[in-house]
Amino acid sequence: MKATVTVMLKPGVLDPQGKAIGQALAGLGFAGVGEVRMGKVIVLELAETDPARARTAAEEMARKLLANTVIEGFTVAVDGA
Amino acid sequence: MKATVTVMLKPGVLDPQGKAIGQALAGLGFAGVGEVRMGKVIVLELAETDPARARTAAEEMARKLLANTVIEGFTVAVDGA
Amino acid sequence: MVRQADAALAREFGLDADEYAKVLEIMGRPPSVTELGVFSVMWSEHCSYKSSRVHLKQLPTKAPWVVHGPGENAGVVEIGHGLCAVFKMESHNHPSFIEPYQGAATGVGGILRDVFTMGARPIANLNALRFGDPAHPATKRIVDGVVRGIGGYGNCVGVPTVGGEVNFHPAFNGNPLVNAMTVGIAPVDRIFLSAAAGVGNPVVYVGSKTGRDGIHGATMASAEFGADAEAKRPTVQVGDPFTEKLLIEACLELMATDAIVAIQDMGAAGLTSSSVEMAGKGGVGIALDLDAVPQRETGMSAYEMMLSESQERMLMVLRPEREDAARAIFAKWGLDFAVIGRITDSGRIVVRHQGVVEADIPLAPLAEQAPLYQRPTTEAPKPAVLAAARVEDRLGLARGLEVLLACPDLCSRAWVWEQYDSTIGGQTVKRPGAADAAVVRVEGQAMALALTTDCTPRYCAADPEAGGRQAVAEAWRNLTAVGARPLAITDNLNFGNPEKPEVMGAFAAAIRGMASACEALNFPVVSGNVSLYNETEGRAILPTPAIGGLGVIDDAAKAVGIALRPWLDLVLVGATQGWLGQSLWLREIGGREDGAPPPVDLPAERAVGDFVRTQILSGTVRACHDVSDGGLLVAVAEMALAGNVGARLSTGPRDIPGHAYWFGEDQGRYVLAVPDHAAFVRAAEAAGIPAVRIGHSGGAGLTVPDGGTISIASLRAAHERFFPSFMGS
Amino acid sequence: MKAGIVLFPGINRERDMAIALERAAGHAPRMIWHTETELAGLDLIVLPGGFSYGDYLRCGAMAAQAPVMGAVRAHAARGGYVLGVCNGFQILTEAGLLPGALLRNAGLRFISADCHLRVERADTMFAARYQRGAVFRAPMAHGDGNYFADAATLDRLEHEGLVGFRYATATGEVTPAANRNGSARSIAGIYSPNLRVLGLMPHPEDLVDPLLGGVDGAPLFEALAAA
Ligand SMILES: Nc1ncnc2c1ncn2[C@@H]1O[C@H](COP(=O)(O)OP(=O)(O)O)[C@@H](O)[C@H]1O
Ligand SMILES: [Mg+2]
Repeated sequence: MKATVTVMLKPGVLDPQGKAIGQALAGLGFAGVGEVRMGKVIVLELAETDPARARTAAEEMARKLLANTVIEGFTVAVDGA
Repeated sequence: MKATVTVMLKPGVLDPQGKAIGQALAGLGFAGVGEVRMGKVIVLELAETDPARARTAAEEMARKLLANTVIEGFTVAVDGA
Repeated sequence: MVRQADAALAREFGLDADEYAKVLEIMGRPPSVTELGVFSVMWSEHCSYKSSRVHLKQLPTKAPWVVHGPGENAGVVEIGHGLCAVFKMESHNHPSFIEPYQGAATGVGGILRDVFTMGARPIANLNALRFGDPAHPATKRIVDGVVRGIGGYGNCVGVPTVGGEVNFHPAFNGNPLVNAMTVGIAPVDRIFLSAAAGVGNPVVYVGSKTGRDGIHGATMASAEFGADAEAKRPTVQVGDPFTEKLLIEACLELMATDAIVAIQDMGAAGLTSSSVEMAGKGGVGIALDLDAVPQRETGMSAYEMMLSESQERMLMVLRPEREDAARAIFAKWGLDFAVIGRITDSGRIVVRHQGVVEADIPLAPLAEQAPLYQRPTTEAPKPAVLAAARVEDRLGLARGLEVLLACPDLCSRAWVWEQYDSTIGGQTVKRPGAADAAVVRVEGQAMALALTTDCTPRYCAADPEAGGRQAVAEAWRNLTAVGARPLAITDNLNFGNPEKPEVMGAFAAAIRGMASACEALNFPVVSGNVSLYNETEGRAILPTPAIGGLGVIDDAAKAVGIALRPWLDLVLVGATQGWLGQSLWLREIGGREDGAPPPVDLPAERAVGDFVRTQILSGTVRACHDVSDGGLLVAVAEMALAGNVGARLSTGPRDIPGHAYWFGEDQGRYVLAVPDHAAFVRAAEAAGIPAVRIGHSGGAGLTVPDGGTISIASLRAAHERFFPSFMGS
Repeated sequence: MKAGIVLFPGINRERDMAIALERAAGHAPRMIWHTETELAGLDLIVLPGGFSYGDYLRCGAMAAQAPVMGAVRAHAARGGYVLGVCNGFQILTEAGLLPGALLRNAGLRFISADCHLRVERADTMFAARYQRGAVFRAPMAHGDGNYFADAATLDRLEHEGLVGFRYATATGEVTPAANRNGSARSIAGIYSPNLRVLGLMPHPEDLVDPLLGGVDGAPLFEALAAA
């Protein structure tokens, strides 16, 4: 079972990478790009086959290691394949 | 309209970060974690209101800037909010 | 899709018809695909030096302090106190063009392994970089990726990056050069070599797992790029500096025991070249069982595993009774450790995979019958000497200086080196920008190493022999300028397609020039690397024999830098005739790139340098800077900027036009700052060395002899403008 | 004072730190492997600079979970001294021993250059050999040194006097230009409420030898040795 943890900086935390990307896109001539935020995505192959339990496990991994909740929030998606 | 570009290393390309995360999770006692891959996610606020055109624009941004297509692949999700 | 090995596949693998015929003769049967793969990488230009070997033989490689010259993973020279320095330079040009960040990063990783393989702890990195025209659309991205990659790897692995060079020229538009150098320290009696021995001894694989990275990278590094460069891309190797750091620590820990019989890093052509070289050098055989190789991907074939260029891996032959202790060390560091074979007495490499013999090749003919080419050479006629009096100066000295200091080839490199950790290790005595050579103390000792990389490609393009000589001389001069005793060099010979007679002619001439300088300066070559086929769509790079020089200064406290202090006399040591041919002034201000490059008078070079070094070590010199790109006025300005002190310069000799005197690039010269020029000039006269007072330091501006004054602040603004504005930060 | 330096895989400034400590104290610190769990007998635990675990997920994130960190936490809870420099500072924030986080440098590039630090308070064991308001030079070498905390936390740090060092000009002015990594309120180092845990981004340990360009960092280690 695959779990995808997406980690983004919390609103209010400055995201210089996102900002730099926004500027670079404008520099490349892309118009109409507003705010850009950049985050991380961690894709986990889990032995667990129960979606609910896989989600709980991934959430725990995110809390313990994958995200720093002082600055980051996370979402978990579980996808049985 | 919001576009989310997810950039992952191509299959077969070494992912030292994913590898290290996998080892750290095992060290923390999480069992049953197989391969771990880490990627980037870029969330773009676009002025564009047509989903198809927003997707095309985001794809072009990914090809031109957001992904390093020598080693990375990308997917685009568009979500009107 | 099991393909049969045949002449067509051989050609795809980079072997020509004659070479394939030789394979058939050695094997006595058609080879398997894996065997053909082994032949093709071992006989690639990169691994076999088939075009360059006949010329490399001319380089002097011996001196009493040389412990190991070319032929080992890195050169080894004795530096005293029972220690030696281990060093080498290597290119990662093609990979850095394809993927600048990872190409440069893995270049650093690879050269580090060459050095710690020999038992040395790496203490310094340098990098010699050549980029295309800043106006070319690809240049900025390549500069950004290469600099980030070098920093990303070196900073993480914890080895200070202390020096290097950066040039720009349109000839590098499609072929940037990334040459990385590593220097390490080891006890003289603890050097590890790669010759395998001991029939039955285990062959052990350590480090990262094997994937399908960079298969045929060595072959690709030996081929010219065409418009189809994209299609030729192998899987790009990604560097893992964290694993490299663990590998350094684990290997050095194991090297403190007596477990290792032989060790070799897996560089280009990975498992193939490491196992073939270890067994070949030891005159033994080797049997590998690929099922035991730690693998990152599933379903890899023998061919793929033998040719994989996955990074951060080493191959060792151990004493069998030490296998468990060794395994424990690698387990402690969290690294893979696998016995993948044995040493045999067969004289053959036998590779098994899933019960099938995939390769069985006699090692002696593989090495001895490797192709060796005496390629045709033609040498271009030497350019005519440009008479300085015939070149007009429209700008004047002050304005000319400002233009020169701002140009990409002379501007401040702080933007580059500030992305490299230069202080880690706590031994960096002279950081980038502080001196002509970086100075890194040997931990626990009073002595320090002096390190530099040098080459002036535009001189080499105009006259490869003079340019090769100049590159070696400049390295020697830069070491001398800090007070160090130059010991030896490593080189990285970057050229175009060797099948073109004019490229091969330049190669041969450059080596001739290098050899003459090495000979005259007693400055042997102890390691090096050749990178050919640096061409895109038929356009070759400027010939670039990059030189990495190493010297030693017994008392690090005596090293001097370039920073000027107030109220000192400035003395020019060495002879000046005002040589404008191929100078940066001629290019940037005169708008022309012609004339003969400045010649190096080797006996004078040595006499002047020996005198300067003696003066530095006697304590009479406060600052010293060699005169190189941009000439005398640029050298003084760089000293002023480094010390944040102005200077007032006196009028030069009447018989040389002012711009030729102040911007000419005559070789073998130094500017010294001394408290008492009279005593200094007397000492020089007594030694028969030309020395003349050219001014004195002090104040907040630089006053030039034709009357102009520029403030140090505006000079600095000009000097520091280019990189931040070009790179946008 | 008896000091120990924790070695996480990937740490690389442990020698620099050991040299600085030994130079000041006359004896070598104890080297502590990341799997050790017993730190009795030590007065000061140092988390040195480097790239623990490659800093591959987030700087310091994996090290903060290492077995030894339980013992470091217990040591801090007992009122023991802890110094985290660079990666060590990042580890302390990841472990929750200090508030806030260290984000990517504002310019998005690694910075290796000397900076100047203004001593915000000298009445701590670490800063005792400096004067309040004094300015000293220290090498920076980091890609993620941009100190961040929410406004309430920053206000609390200021209010409780827990800001130990700020980036400043050579003459002690706190300016945006002197704050190259973009840290909130130019913060380069912070203390725990009991002033016994210090996290500091630049490297005073690399400036303790006149031959290497100065001894600006020496007072910090002399104070530690004397305590
Ligand atoms: N790529 C680089 N990496 C680190 N330091 C560099 C690099 N390029 C130049 N430098 C440093 O910048 C300074 C000036 O370089 P350069 O002008 O090439 O010196 P020189 O002409 O005296 O040989 C030197 O200290 C050199 O080591
Ligand atoms: Mg020089």
